[in-house]
Amino acid sequence: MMARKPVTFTLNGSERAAFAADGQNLLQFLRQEVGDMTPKFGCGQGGCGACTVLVDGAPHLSCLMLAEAVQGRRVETVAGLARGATPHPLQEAFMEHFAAQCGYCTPGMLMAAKALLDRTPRPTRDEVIEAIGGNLCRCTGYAPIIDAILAAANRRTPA
Amino acid sequence: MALHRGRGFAAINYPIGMNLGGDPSQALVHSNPDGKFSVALSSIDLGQGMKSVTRQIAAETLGVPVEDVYVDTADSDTGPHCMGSFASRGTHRVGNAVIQAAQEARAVMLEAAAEELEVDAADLVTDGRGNIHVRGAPSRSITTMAACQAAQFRQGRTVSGRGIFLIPLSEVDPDTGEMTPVSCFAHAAMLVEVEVDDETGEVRILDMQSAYELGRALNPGLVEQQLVGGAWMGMSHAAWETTEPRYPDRSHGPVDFNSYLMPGPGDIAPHHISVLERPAPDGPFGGKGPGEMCANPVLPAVCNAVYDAVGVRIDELPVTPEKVLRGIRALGGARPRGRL
Amino acid sequence: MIEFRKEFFADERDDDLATIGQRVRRQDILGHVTGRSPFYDDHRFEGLLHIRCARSPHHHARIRRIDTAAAERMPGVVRVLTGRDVPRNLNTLLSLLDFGLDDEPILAETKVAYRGEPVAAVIAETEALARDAVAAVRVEYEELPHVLDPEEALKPGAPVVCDVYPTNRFIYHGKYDHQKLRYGDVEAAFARADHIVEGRYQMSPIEQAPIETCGAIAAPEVNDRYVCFTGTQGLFFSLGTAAKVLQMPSSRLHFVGGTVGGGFGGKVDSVHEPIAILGAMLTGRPCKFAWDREEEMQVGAPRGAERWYLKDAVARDGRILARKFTGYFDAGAYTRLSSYAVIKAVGHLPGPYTIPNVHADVHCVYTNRTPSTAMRGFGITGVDFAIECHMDKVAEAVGMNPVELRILNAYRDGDMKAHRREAKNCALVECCQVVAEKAGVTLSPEARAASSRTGGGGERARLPAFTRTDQDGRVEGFDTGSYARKTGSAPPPRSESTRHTTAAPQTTPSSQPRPAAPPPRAPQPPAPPLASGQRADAGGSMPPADAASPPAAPRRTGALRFSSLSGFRRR
Amino acid sequence: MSVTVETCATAAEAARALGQGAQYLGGGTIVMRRVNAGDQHLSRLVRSTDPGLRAIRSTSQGVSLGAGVTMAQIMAHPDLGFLAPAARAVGGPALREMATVGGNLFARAPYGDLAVLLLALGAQAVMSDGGSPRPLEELWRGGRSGLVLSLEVPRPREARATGYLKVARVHPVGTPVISLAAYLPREGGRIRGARIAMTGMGATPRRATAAERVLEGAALDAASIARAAAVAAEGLEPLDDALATAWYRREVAGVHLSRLLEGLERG
Repeated sequence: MMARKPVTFTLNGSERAAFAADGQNLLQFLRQEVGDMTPKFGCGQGGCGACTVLVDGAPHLSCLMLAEAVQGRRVETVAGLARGATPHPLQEAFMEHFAAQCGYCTPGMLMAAKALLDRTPRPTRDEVIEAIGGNLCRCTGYAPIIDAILAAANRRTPA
Repeated sequence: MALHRGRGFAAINYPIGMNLGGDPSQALVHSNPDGKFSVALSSIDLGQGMKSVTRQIAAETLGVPVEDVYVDTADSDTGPHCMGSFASRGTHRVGNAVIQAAQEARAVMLEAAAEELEVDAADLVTDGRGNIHVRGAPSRSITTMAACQAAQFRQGRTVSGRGIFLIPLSEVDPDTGEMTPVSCFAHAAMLVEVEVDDETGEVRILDMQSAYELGRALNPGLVEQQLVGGAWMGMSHAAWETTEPRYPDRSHGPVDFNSYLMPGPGDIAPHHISVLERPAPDGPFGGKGPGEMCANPVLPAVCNAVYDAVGVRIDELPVTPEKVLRGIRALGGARPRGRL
Repeated sequence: MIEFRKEFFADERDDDLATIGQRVRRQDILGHVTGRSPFYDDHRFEGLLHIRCARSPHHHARIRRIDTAAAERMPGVVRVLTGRDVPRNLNTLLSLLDFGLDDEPILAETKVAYRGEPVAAVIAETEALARDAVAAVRVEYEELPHVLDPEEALKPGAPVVCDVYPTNRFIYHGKYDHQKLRYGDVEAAFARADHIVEGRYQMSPIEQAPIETCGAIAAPEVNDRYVCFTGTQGLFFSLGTAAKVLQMPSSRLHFVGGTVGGGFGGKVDSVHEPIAILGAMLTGRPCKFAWDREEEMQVGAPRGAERWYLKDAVARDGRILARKFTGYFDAGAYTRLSSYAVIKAVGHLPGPYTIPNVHADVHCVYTNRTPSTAMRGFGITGVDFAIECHMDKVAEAVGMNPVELRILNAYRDGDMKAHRREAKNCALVECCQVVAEKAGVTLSPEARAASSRTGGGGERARLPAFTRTDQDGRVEGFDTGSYARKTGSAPPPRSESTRHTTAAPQTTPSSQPRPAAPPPRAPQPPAPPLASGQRADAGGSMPPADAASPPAAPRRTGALRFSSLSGFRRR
Repeated sequence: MSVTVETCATAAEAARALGQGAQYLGGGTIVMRRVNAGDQHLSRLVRSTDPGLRAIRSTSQGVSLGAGVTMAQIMAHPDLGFLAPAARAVGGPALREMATVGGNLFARAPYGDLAVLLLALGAQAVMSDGGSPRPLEELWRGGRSGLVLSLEVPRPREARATGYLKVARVHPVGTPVISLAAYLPREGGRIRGARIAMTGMGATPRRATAAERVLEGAALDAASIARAAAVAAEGLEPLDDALATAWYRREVAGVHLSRLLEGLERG
């Protein structure tokens, strides 16, 4: 069998350690070894964004990232988006604006949107479009997602 | 270079559900002791909102708040048979099965309430807020919770119901094609405005004006999801998508989303939707099912708009810049029609 | 940007319901935005094994030999499945509805009919190891001539794509090699028309492209049952297919699904469930079988390409007097659901218009490409594209506003439709009027005054005085009715003869010892209908066919009838 | 294939470790996709945590970009405005956090949205095997030895001299049908040292030498732009792929080149 390497990192604020198989990507690592099932597999090619997570605050495609490369780094997934039972303003806006249908692209879409709002609290519509440009949705036609992200930005109390 | 604008129109209808071999779906409804209801289905929610629309249908039929109903799908050990989620059949077929099951459960709930209130069940109505009372006498009432508790703990009744809806098999005459294909039809009309670059053949979809008739809109939010997303898919089919760019040749088939093209968030056009609601006589509360038909008018409307803009007929999908450019070359230049 | 035009048909609705009509949030939305909605692959299993398939690199080839020895020896490889491991290695989806002949192997044994067809399934400890082992599966092929264009496939001498249908056409009702629609007399109308408008339209093959690819996880459950978590669009469709293919009572199968990452028609084919369960049966461990994105796009069944020829007879004033269709559904190598799409399309013709003479010949054609299947708008999207592009040409031919033309010809309540049922609950006129109003398209007073609820019926409700029929495409000897009854009975116990009986349509019985090379098979003209009938019978309860002499079967008669629900009554 | 991954502290060690049959793993956007697909040609992956590979240094004539510098780094850097349009053209925000300068050089055509601008600017690759920096075309001609450590990118004499245009079917993130970059420094109103590059017109980014010749010494005006556009595809081998046929790329290369140049002319 392949060599397995210990990886220590922060997942949604808490220290985690697990073994990664050689060549295992971050998506497989999070889902199979760590047990965070919220990032989704859509293509394994970097083409759909369903696996988007934040690494040190920046969006990354976990299917194209070597698991061991997050050693000592800060990883965020949608599992850590809500504050306890209180949904993140993005989650609230997605629910209100019917911005999800099958819900499979939603975790990646939300993390791409969070990356945007963390850096640009009041984005323009074009900035939102740019921010989710790498995230495919086959159901919604994008309009409700864009509207939800803009609504979340306007609702969000300045951090 | 020149950009040419054109408008194209299309109108369609859409048959709801399938008929081959008969088209059945079943539902089971039962209440907890406290009057909260579960709906068991083996139907599939693949984003269209099956769980949500059947939940509303059950709540409306039972006469309880929608929060008091939860739809569980799909487990073959607990959910009764359903053909599946395709052919725009879900809302219509499963919805009708849920109504039948919920009616049976409601009847038991009202009998239980009648026994508690010592009145005739036929005189009882629900207020949709969790109460059952005598028609015209709101003071003589009992909560659905109390009624269901009484049914289970004092009266020994199961507040439950079974439902099935079947569109029977349609025979097809081999010689004439005579058949009963479906039970009802949804309708749509669409006008698309495009802009065509006569030097590159690139087509931009600028605006969509549509009218969709889909029976009663059981949940306007779910309807909007289907129509907005479906029209996007129609755009996509019209001018982007193909698994075989050289059909019937099999070369250059896309193997990823970089080469399988779909319009991105930067390509979408404003879509102005009007919804018409002509209830289907046999639909759940008149509902039909907008899930599939929403994409269909966009394909021809885009092709007709391209013709209107530059005079090029694209009769082979998708409408690629190359096909448009070749067409313009063949005409010796763009020939705007301006017919709409 | 959505408005609800409640003023239309208000008298047919009571708008005072409590929950119906309310913009209630989705029941599943919290799960979606928290990433907790349980898609099939979100269920974790200890010791999960991964299945990947070795696939044909050829469009069409005879399989001489499948050598899995090297793959089986590789580290982490638990088992390699071939067609011989599949209890009933021949199926067609709609056999659950007694519609059509079993034509598609789960894992190809004697020949492959499209590039990407699976010939072996590797079960390994990890996905990576499964991929490595797949690369080590050695298959000897003898390439055969292939055909990719549906009209080419119908020409004499075209390669036979699927031995079960030797003329490369699905057989309808045991009587014709296409589905007919005959209503009135189009030829007479063409003779007296002011305008004839003709067109050819080609719909492209399209991938459903759900962001969640197709897949299933199966595991041994207590009490000798198997649980299968799946992304199927039809839970009992997949359960029924697995029960048939695995020759297993449905009571031993527990299917869980219902939360699916998009389907659009691409998750009906039940390709993954039987193999995942078979893997769990033969290894005793949980097995996952899923497509990667490349497989989803090129091996997964797309919306099939359709080609339509339309010819209209049009009067000077824009009334369409006759419409003639010739349609070709490119089914790819096997039937899947294409046979039904043709029926659905024919029931839809001539579109939402009242046309007194309609004629259609629609063919379900086999070619050496990935089998096609359902997709959103199945059977309708392609022909609507053709019809509505054609309407635009008709409008131009008669110099009419395209919206007006639709309203003029629109079907109305009470009109007789070409499939001989009365139209009701129509609303095409109103949709056209609303769009015209919104888009500033000027309509004539007549068009503005038109209504779906008036002007229909009467003359328009009458069936044609005369309908021209014909026997073109007549086939003899098919009796899929008997086939239906047979699959309707409890599946026979697994035995060589059973297995080969179901495989009998193949000209090379797999009873021949491997790696014996089958007799070479040059491209042959389509077998005469009688032969095809015999094959259909052989696909029934005949003893194994002998390679040398085709089975001499008693001729059966009687048209195929869609027998309702036989697959379900027994439950 | 099931792979082993070796992590080296320095680029030099990584270069040594590469040896025979190993593949360097940079940002992962190219190689990890191959790993995920079970590419049987991959067995050993070598990566490096050398901070030098992520370094951006301004030099007298231009800038030095470590091969591991990401598109996001370029976009965020105050001195790299002249590269930002091309960096932004690569994938979406998440991909740009991972995709590196070195990787973009070897992205399969028609990719190479940044590489095409680097080619137009005359950037040179500094290799691990020492020796003088190599022109990109030489790198692509093969004979590639060792690891690309960094790129030396000349800073355009005048910002107005560089132009960039990406043509894609999907927006905002799409694979290029063609991407074009032009560097047209002018002396006394005359173009001196014209460099024009395109992706989608060959197996690697290619220079449109015919168009360059037309423009050399000319003033950038409607006439010279038309002449350049007319020969835009001359000597190039347009790709034939799922996005477009070779015919289409050849037909529109000139159209897009003239649009790019008209933009430059307007300034």
